[in-house]
Amino acid sequence: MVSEAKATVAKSIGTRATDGKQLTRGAVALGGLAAGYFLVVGLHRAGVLISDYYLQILIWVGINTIMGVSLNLINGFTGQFSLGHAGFMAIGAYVAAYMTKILGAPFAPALLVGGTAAALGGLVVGIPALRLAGDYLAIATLGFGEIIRVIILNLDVVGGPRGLPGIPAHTTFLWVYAMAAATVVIVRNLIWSRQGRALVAIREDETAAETMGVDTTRYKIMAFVVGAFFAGVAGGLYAHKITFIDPSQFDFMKSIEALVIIVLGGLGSITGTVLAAFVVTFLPEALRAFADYRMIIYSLMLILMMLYRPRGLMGTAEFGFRQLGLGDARSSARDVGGQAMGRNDGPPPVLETRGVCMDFGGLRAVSDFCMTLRQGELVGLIGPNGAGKTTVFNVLTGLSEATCGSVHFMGNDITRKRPSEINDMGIARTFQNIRLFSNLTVLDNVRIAFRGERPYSMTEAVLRAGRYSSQEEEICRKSMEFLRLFGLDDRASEIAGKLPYGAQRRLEMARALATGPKLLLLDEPAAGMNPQETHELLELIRWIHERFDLTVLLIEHDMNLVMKLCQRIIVLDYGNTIADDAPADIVKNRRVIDAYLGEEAV
Amino acid sequence: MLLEVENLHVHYGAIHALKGVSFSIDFGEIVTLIGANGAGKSTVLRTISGLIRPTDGSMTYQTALTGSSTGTSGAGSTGGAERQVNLCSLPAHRLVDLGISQVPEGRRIFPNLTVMDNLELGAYCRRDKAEVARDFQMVFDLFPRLKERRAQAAGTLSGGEQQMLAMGRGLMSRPDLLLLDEPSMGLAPLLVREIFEVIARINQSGTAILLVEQNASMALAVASRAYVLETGSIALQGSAAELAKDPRVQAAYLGSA
Amino acid sequence: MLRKSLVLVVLVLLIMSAVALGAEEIIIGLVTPVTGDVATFGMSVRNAALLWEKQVNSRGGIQGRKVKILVEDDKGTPAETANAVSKLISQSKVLMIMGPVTSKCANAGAPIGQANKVPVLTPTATDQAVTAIGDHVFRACFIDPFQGQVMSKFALETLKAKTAAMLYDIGNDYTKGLAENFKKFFEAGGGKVVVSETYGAGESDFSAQLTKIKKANPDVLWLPDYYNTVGLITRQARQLGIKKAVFLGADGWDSPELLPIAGESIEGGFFSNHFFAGSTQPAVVAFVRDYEAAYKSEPDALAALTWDACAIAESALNASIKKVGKLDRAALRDALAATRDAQGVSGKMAFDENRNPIKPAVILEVKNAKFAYKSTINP
Amino acid sequence: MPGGLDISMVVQQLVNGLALGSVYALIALGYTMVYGIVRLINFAHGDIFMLGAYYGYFAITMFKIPFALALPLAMGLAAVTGMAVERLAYKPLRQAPRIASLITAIGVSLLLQNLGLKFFEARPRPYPRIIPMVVWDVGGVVVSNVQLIMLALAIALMVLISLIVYRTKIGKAMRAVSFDKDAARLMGIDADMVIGVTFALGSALAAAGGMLVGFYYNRISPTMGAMYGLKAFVAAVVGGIGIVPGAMLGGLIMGVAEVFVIAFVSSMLKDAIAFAILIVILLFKPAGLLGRAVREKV
Repeated sequence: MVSEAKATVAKSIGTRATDGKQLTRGAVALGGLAAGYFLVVGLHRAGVLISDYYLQILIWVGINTIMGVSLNLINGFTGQFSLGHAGFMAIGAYVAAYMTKILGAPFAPALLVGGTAAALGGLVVGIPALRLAGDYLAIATLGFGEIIRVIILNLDVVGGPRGLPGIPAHTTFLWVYAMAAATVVIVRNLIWSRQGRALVAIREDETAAETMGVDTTRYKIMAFVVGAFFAGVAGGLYAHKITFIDPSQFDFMKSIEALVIIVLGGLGSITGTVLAAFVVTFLPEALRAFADYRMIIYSLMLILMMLYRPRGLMGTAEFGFRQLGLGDARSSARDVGGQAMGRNDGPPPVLETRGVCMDFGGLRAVSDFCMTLRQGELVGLIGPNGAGKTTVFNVLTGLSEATCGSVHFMGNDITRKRPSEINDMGIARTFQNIRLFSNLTVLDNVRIAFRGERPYSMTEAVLRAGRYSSQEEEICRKSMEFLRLFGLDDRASEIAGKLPYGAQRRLEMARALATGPKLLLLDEPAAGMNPQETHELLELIRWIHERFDLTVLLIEHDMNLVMKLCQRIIVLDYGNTIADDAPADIVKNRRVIDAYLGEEAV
Repeated sequence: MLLEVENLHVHYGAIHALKGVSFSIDFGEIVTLIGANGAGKSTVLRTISGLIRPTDGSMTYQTALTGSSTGTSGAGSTGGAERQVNLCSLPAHRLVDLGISQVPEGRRIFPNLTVMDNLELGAYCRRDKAEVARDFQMVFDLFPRLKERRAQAAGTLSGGEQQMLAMGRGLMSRPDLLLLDEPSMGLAPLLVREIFEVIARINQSGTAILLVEQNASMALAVASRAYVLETGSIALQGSAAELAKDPRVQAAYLGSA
Repeated sequence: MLRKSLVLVVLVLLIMSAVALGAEEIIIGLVTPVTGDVATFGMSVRNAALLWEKQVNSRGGIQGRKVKILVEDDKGTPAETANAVSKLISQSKVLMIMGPVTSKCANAGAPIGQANKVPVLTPTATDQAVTAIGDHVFRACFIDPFQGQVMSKFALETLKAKTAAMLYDIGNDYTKGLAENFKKFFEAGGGKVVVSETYGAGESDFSAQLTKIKKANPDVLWLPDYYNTVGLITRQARQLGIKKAVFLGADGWDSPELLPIAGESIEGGFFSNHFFAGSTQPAVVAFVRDYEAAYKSEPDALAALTWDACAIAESALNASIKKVGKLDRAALRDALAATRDAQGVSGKMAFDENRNPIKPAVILEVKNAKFAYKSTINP
Repeated sequence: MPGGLDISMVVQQLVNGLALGSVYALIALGYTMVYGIVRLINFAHGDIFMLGAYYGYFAITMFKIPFALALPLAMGLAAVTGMAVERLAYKPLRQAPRIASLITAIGVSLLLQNLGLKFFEARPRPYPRIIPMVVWDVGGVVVSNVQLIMLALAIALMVLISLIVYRTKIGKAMRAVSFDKDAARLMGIDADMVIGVTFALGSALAAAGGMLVGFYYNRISPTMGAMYGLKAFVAAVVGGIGIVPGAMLGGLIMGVAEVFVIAFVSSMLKDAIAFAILIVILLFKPAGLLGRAVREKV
């Protein structure tokens, strides 16, 4: 334990040190980039090693890098399985080529407009992503890619199936190199920001992300739009290199090629993507000597690479999400409380449900549920398995929409609101079967939930400018304070999924509190805990209830805990409220004994 | 001994999950394994049933040569018609034939299949149709509620009913040794008692049970012997009654400190 | 021991340099798909080109110089074509490029040749845009309008057709170009295209389109695709009861595989082609005989066009080496442009000012499960 | 030329669509079975379909085996191929992220296609005539015996597969493995064996489809699998992937929709409209027509 803590401190110091040297680091990176460029161009000019042929391959590598990195943003980081990336590339290629060839526009604006047009396509394609997931989304995006291709096939202004020849050859190595570098930097900056954490949260657990206040709709569309933009730019570069485009160049296999690049590189690894772009582009060329057998060998090597490196060449190696400083150890926890504290001037009822019912395919899970929670109350919700307790939580947090009735929170009707909006208004929850972002660090789990006032914008994130640094530091510091309150600060850089069970439960509560709620819903927090842990939990809940001035609603089977903790207990059975009373009266209630407690418990 | 586990080591990648665990179960016994979350209880069960490969150690299992269908009647008999099997080298699906059945943590029923289908899958390895029909009756006697819901998709059952189904399914292979992983997890107090009553009844018919349980007080009440697992090794062992009185156990697992 | 091997090495080096000094090899890059969807076409092109290489070298080469053909695969995709062409030019330093095979690939590959001032001679890319790329790009085949014109004229004048239907691959530049040009000339000549239907690459069910065509009951059905698809269409057309329409097609039909795939459904169809394999002209007889001997199958249109391209290249190489006495890309380009009567299987060929060949077309008929000569149309 | 819709044309197009759809359905069945059990989009399935067609071709032309024997032989060989592919390329990745096996599936697809191009030759081959084609003209609607055979065979195989999946012990094991591999193992089910059997069944169906396509259209080529594979895959998703009758329904819908778009809208927009239908169906029924959206338990 002690050594772990030391290691974390060491890491935090290390990262802080690099943080301080950010400027120098940026300069070194820039210098490296420039050196790489001059090396390649110098060798090419001198005719050593790099002939026109190899320079051309390097250009394809650069274009494929842009394709891969931009798809990785959608697929690897946001977890949205897209098979339509070639469609975006096609839009960018055609729009840019049309501008330069037919309208005579200069290259730079043409690329920009091409990228923007593709981004618009991303907006359209992003919409099904709001309803579909996994393989079904993959098919829908595949369909969009094909539709785009068929539309171009029928557009005679750009040559239809015959294609568009004679596009000016504007694309140089410098253009591709610069755009690829820009893509990598922008996507990297985006990923390591507030917005990037939201994207990764969606990948890890969409439902949990939504209840932590991440507007999943907005962020998914953002991922598609940004990803599509860069694919469009790649398309523009491609068109002005090959000088002839036709719809068949942007078919399904092109999307597959981009997918192969990111999987081979490692989903969620930018450096891996760059490496894989190089391998995938260069390999078929290197195999030219085998003539007819070339593609046979290529496909065999692809299979073997996946068999031996199923997580890709790099895995998710470059990412730890722990590049930022860990905050000041001495700052008082009181600030956090103050920040998260709700205003105390509202009228006593915090939450009110009126006649809520919920049907699942003819089965009434909850019926006529009426409940009023007053400011500062600590209420238990108990009942047999299948009584509808979790369903009530889902309705309150917007994950399920009530079949009838309404829910009011702080005087506002929240019945039809989205989970992220409800969270924004001040309701946070935990889950029965812990739903952490289990592949991310403990610190990141809390950071995702954190939202300051006037958060920095995406532009600021990408440019690392404006409020970015100060806010990131702030988020980090406050997150660490939260972790400290829950005794997790010395595990901040561990992967959440590897924490012991009790610590995961605590982390989930820390994460919920980090969103700054006024009402906290806890779903079986003591499940799977032994008596000692349960006892500690009891103290913890009491403490945060006091500390953050919260109203708490709690589902729990451990009667010991419920009786000691709650001021009032509501009992559900088969969707009906059968009792709502003080603990002492509940245990004497006949209906509760018959349905839930059993004789001996009394 | 029905099952003798010696010096079991399990690694998950770099994590050393079990560090030389040894314990045994005799015919017809209920043995319970208690311990904190993450101590490795489920890992022990999953290793016995073959879902995880141990990196070291041995697991010796005594089986009646006549096959598992006579398992229950063979309980306690240590006649010559037995052989020893080392479980370490067997894949998971071969264990059912040997008379070992596991009811996994979190129930793991097949949600889209009906209750009947789930139970039939429990008897997947058996060919004695008449006996299987008798065992359906036995399961329905133990859990009358399953009979009412036999044609329903298992996923629509409540948590308690799903636990019953998982146990019923585990019994359908007529095991000599039943491995129960956290059967009371997430259940209402009324149901927890019901489940433990059933565990006792199953044992009365001769089936040996290895019970991994969070609810230590209930587990110690029903078991004859117990082991306490702490961070991958056995910390304490003894008869259940003794351990229930042990101050260390009381402090850490019974909440009566 | 050591000395012996040293002597050997020196000897080998001497011989090699002697050969190299004696006469620089003529290195020609051949860009053709030998993998991928259209490998079947690429194989024919490669076969014919390598046959020519062997024959020309056994004749003692061109002006005493051996010909060496370096084959690079383009997989039928433009990006791979660009790589193949670029590699041949900057790595292998070829004198000229033969290929690419499809118009798409030619459109992507030829600009690189043009930019590096390397002559590019495509045997088979019919899209008009290809030779418009620049003065270093030549072709050995007809352009789309020519065959469309030839066959529409044949339909109007010989068959006295009034109405026509067409069915073509929307994703393929070759078939689309032919379809558009047929329509243009057929309607200019007073006919009417009553139905125009399309399909996609790789498809094999055309019943929906043919049902519509059957309803329109045209005099002729224009099927400007390759044999492997045309055979399926004619078969399904007859099955669906399209009886009246005469099937018309272009050089894509020319393959020994057409008849087994189409069966008797194609009987009575006509198509334009570069040559007639049953012709008694010595050039044709020799080509067909040698090709069959080498590859155990009859040459198709792609092989024939490649043979024509090789003949053009040979005559231009001869002329340019004679003129400047060395291998020179600029001289070769000029000689190509000045080609007058190169003798290929399609007869004597010359280039017009757009570097497209001027050569006659033959019209063949499918008769008694064989191709039969119908007529020759001069440009 | 009579204007507007006429009934015989609509009926004729329906017949055309059903014939095409039954080919999609046969391939989609295999897709759906494999997906159902290992949640893998088996991109190589279309290429197994191609191999099946060639197995049948060589059996009939080179070894002079009669069709009635060649069909089961090709199906058997394809089954072995499918199992081998599973064992070598997918099984080692069972614990790896799902997308890794997706990439190997793409790799296997490329491999089989390129092997085909090399060793079966790139040229398309005419398929041997097995049964004489008989064409009936029923009131202006043309139906051939081969169309009827295709539809009948597709339905028969679907019924057979349904019986296997829903009525037999191995079928129950398949469903158990598809829900929860570890739990199935605890029931004594050899999950690897069951997965192998599923691949074998799916591949055998694809081979039957391949031979029928060769027989009906009289042409096979090494690249024929790509287009059919993609369409059949879409069909399986439309019907609800993992559901046996869904594959049949999806296949027929795809076939009929394609034909009707050609007949009454535009053949140019055929694929665009087919995919648009797909997207619309998915937006309203996110798990396909017969699929039940699984509510995530929170």
